Amino acid sequence: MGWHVSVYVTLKPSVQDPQGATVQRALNQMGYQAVQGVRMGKFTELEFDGKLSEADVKKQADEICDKLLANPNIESYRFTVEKK
Amino acid sequence: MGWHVSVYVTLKPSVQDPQGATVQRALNQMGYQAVQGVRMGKFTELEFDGKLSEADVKKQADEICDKLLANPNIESYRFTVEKK
Amino acid sequence: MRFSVTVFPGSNCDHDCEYVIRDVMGQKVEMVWHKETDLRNPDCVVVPGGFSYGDYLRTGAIARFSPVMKSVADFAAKGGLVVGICNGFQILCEAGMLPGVLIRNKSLQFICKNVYIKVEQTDTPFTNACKPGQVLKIPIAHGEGNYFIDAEGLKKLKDNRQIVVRYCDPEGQVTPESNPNGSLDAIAGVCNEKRNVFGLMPHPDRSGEDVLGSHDGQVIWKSILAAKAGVA
Amino acid sequence: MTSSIMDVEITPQVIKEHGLKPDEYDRICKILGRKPNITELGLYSVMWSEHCGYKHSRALLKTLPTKGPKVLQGPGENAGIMDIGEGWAVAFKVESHNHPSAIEPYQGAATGVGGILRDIFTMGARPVANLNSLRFGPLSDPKVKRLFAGVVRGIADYGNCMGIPTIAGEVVFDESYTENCLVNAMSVGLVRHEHIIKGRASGLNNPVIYIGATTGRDGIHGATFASTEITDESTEKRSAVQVADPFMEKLLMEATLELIHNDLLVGIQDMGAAGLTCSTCEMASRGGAGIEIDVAKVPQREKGMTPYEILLSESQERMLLVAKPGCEQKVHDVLAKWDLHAATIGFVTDTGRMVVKENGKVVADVPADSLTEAPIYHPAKSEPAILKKHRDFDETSVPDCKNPGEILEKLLSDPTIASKRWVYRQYDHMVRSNTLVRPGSDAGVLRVKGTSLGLAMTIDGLGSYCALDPYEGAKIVVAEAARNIACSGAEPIGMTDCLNFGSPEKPEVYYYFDRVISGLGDACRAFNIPITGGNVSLYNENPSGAIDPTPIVGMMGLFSDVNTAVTQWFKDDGDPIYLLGDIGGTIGGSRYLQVTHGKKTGRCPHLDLEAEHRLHQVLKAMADAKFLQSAHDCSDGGFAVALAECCFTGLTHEEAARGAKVSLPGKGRFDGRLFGEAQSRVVVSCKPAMGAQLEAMAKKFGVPCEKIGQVGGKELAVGNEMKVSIDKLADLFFTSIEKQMA
Ligand SMILES: Nc1ncnc2c1ncn2[C@@H]1O[C@H](COP(=O)(O)OP(=O)(O)O)[C@@H](O)[C@H]1O
Ligand SMILES: [Mg+2]
Repeated sequence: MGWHVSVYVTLKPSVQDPQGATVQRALNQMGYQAVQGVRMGKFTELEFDGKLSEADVKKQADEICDKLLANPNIESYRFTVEKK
Repeated sequence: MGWHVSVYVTLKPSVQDPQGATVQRALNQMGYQAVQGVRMGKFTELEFDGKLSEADVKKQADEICDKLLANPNIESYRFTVEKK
Repeated sequence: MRFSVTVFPGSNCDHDCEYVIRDVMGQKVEMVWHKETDLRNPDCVVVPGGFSYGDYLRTGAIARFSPVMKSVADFAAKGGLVVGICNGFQILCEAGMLPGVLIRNKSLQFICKNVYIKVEQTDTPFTNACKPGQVLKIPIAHGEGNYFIDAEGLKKLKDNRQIVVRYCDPEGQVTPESNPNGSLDAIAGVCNEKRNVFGLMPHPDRSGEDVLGSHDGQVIWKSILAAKAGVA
Repeated sequence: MTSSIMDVEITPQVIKEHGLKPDEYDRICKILGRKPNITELGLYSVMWSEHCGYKHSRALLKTLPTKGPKVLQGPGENAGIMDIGEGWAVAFKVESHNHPSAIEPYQGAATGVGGILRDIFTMGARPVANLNSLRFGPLSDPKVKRLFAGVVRGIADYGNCMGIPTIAGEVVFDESYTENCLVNAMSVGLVRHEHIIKGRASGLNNPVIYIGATTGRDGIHGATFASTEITDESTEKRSAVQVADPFMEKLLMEATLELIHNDLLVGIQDMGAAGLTCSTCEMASRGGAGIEIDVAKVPQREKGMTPYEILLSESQERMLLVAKPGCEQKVHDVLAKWDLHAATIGFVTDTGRMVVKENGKVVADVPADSLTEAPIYHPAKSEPAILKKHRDFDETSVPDCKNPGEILEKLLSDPTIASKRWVYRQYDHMVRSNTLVRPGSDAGVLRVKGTSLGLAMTIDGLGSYCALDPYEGAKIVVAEAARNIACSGAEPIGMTDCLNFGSPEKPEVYYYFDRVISGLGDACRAFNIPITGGNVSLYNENPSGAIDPTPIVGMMGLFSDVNTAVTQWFKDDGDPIYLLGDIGGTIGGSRYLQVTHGKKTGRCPHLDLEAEHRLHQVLKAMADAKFLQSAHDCSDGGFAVALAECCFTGLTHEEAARGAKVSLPGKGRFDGRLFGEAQSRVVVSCKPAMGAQLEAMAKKFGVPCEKIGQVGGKELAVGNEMKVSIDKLADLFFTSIEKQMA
């Protein structure tokens, strides 16, 4: 038994996203005209030791996101915690 | 009004994830010993024209994932669709 | 003058920095492994280019937690000179020692070629030997050198004259074509407010000799030497 | 779990699925004196595959010249090594990753670079340069574009992350490769003589240590896979794509070099094709020793792996080493510094056997050298009828050209001839600050810091010539590579080759293979260039046929004084231009015939080995005497394309484009003289004052030399026949691929 944390990191709206823009262009060229915007982000899955309490997992996950997984200058993050 | 599609692309479980392994080592060294696994994936947000039906959005999103956003040799994907 | 070059797992321009400082500029240089905390009493710390931690996750994101970075930050806080080149620049931004962030090149491709940069500020320890507006031919080699900062940050950079070098054409004109990676305002390098920490994407470590295609990078090293002489 | 796989019955079907023929199975039974178990069958299956065992090629490879005064290590180790003086040596080798790249271009190409780099640093050499040779179908095909983009990005990301400059390469687009792309990667390393180390195990009870990435189920049967044709079923087998980890490899490289330089090792070998199996039996067999390992001690990424899977896994970025007695702790200390996994998984024995245990229980026990000595076959061969048709092609049926300017524009825009800037800009070609000649000239040039020495290197292949005449074509490949080295001012000293062919079990394919090896051997003997190693990639075919026979040659050149290096572009207005060699006049086999007339046929150009050798020598002498401002050989697209390239290729190096005004030497068809591909021709320029000496030197060496014009102006003017704007030509040349890839 352990904790499964899913982290979603997305670029802040004000930040340009060259990759997303390129993907959108490619999709439009491929005939997907209905795609009007693409933003690329990161999805990270963390497995925590089941011995930790939910509160501890949340606290550590938040620190990890803040320090490492997201760059607060340009990115925002959110995460969910599940017992697995 | 439009459709907001969130796509999650993850490496298939049998495929090695050098990025995830490196992040995990870093977290352990930073003192987060309770982190026992890290897998890195992609999180992509697509905005579709609201004129499309939900069924069409689903169909197009599935094609887009299969053709462009995920590499079927090593990755799997899933997505959710919301009206926004 | 004494330089210390930090070495992270995945650094790969550490040798180039060592070579240009020691063999071309004739100065003392120490290589400091990232697990060490003793910088060995340098006058200037160089954070070199490469792919620290494979550039996995985000460029520079993991390296900034290496033990040596705390010492580098302390050294800078006391006014020591720190220069970050390419991945070193990315690390200094991630560590918050320099403002802004470097994202994927607009073309999404890695780019290796000589570019031209214009020296916008000469009152820094890293550019004092340059003439105002001097154009340097100097190579870039990066996939994520697209400088970004929010509007407020950009204003601050301008107000404090922290934009030290910008991409330009051979005549010194800043044009869209001469901006290789989509950097905001064609920014190629910035310094901190105290002007003792400098980061840039182009490589003065690879442009110290004519046989390599340009010796223009020397002027950056010469500036650092002059700054030290000025202090002494 | 383990017992269930151990109990698998060895039926004819199981044997067949392992790619083994019935008589090969009988041979295994004879070697063992009993039936193999499934794990043992797996060992023979991978080691006796074409990829590892060279079953169909070994007999012919033995005919190649491999010896020479500078050769310190010939074929048989991970890479060849040659002495370059001042206590330095150069290690180099080329290897294919065609099949994995066809399935998964990015990871396939990246892991190809990773594999060849390990071959270099396991010899104790620090990799200093990468090269690559690529073949795809026509670039107009969107599938090809994706493949091309993925392969280039894979090569770029791996080499860039490792901090090793990619300084030369080549790319050809041709229909024959549409279904079977070729990705050949070459790597070059520098080593002090005293640090050269080999892949051998010796010293009873010395520890056998596993380092690097953990073992997963990836690439199981990769080696057997590389030895069969690509069919729809094989696209299914792909489940186990290997993901490249260049960061891990960088750590491995630094740690390995530190271990070797601290003299802690007896031997070391990377785990490439056939993984742990190959490294274990090769080290034991080369050292004349035995090895016993316990697979339970192997660091594993997945749960419940069987010995069979652990032994056959092709997980990347792993090495096996044998430590010196008493050094085990020091080895672990170095590895800890680099945060690397290390596990002692066994020890050296004196039994000559490879013994594999799982938690103490024997799961395989076979003579080590029986694995490394696969059966040798001498397949049937027969000359394909098409070769005679090519020879009999009547050139006079093609009208001479009337619009040479337009043809030149077309040729310069042809993706095979056009600048590969789109490719090499993605490669860091400057890191380590040794690159004196960056991509874009005939050969890449590196200095050796702390000495006056330098290395020139190039990689070349001419499948289309070999398809017309495999013997002559193979000679020309060697000649062209050596000529590229000579044009840069260096002496060609050694060669590595990768032989890419279809199925050797088809007599026509084997005919090509046999003739190509004769051609390579004869050319190398004529030029005194030993072959120090290489690689064979067979079964490059699909239901619609085989690729053009494509030998790829990597050539190493040496400068005693690297300051004599020459580049291909014109330097100053007013410099006289000379043509060394005879202009010729045939169009057979030329890119011109293919691009403008859609004909891939004709008589392949003839190569006079002695004339070619004299040309290499005179170029070196002229460079040494500092007579040359520029030198560039005529190859794809002939004289006109070579001249045009002399005019504008300096632009990549921020040098000005320059025009030229020349007369067209010779008599006969214009198109033959302008665009034909006669061999042994080089366009050189010199300072005006050096002209007389240059002519005298050419005469002394017996090389034809004719002054044809001079540098200057904004146009390329050839006699009264052709006059074109340099800016326009340069634009077509540099942006043709970029535009197609945008
Ligand atoms: N085309 C060739 N020409 C000369 N030597 C070759 C050729 N192909 C393979 N060899 C030699 O055969 C040996 C085995 O090659 P290979 O299996 O590719 O090595 P590795 O074990 O490093 O993959 C090597 O020493 C190689 O140099
Ligand atoms: Mg090998």
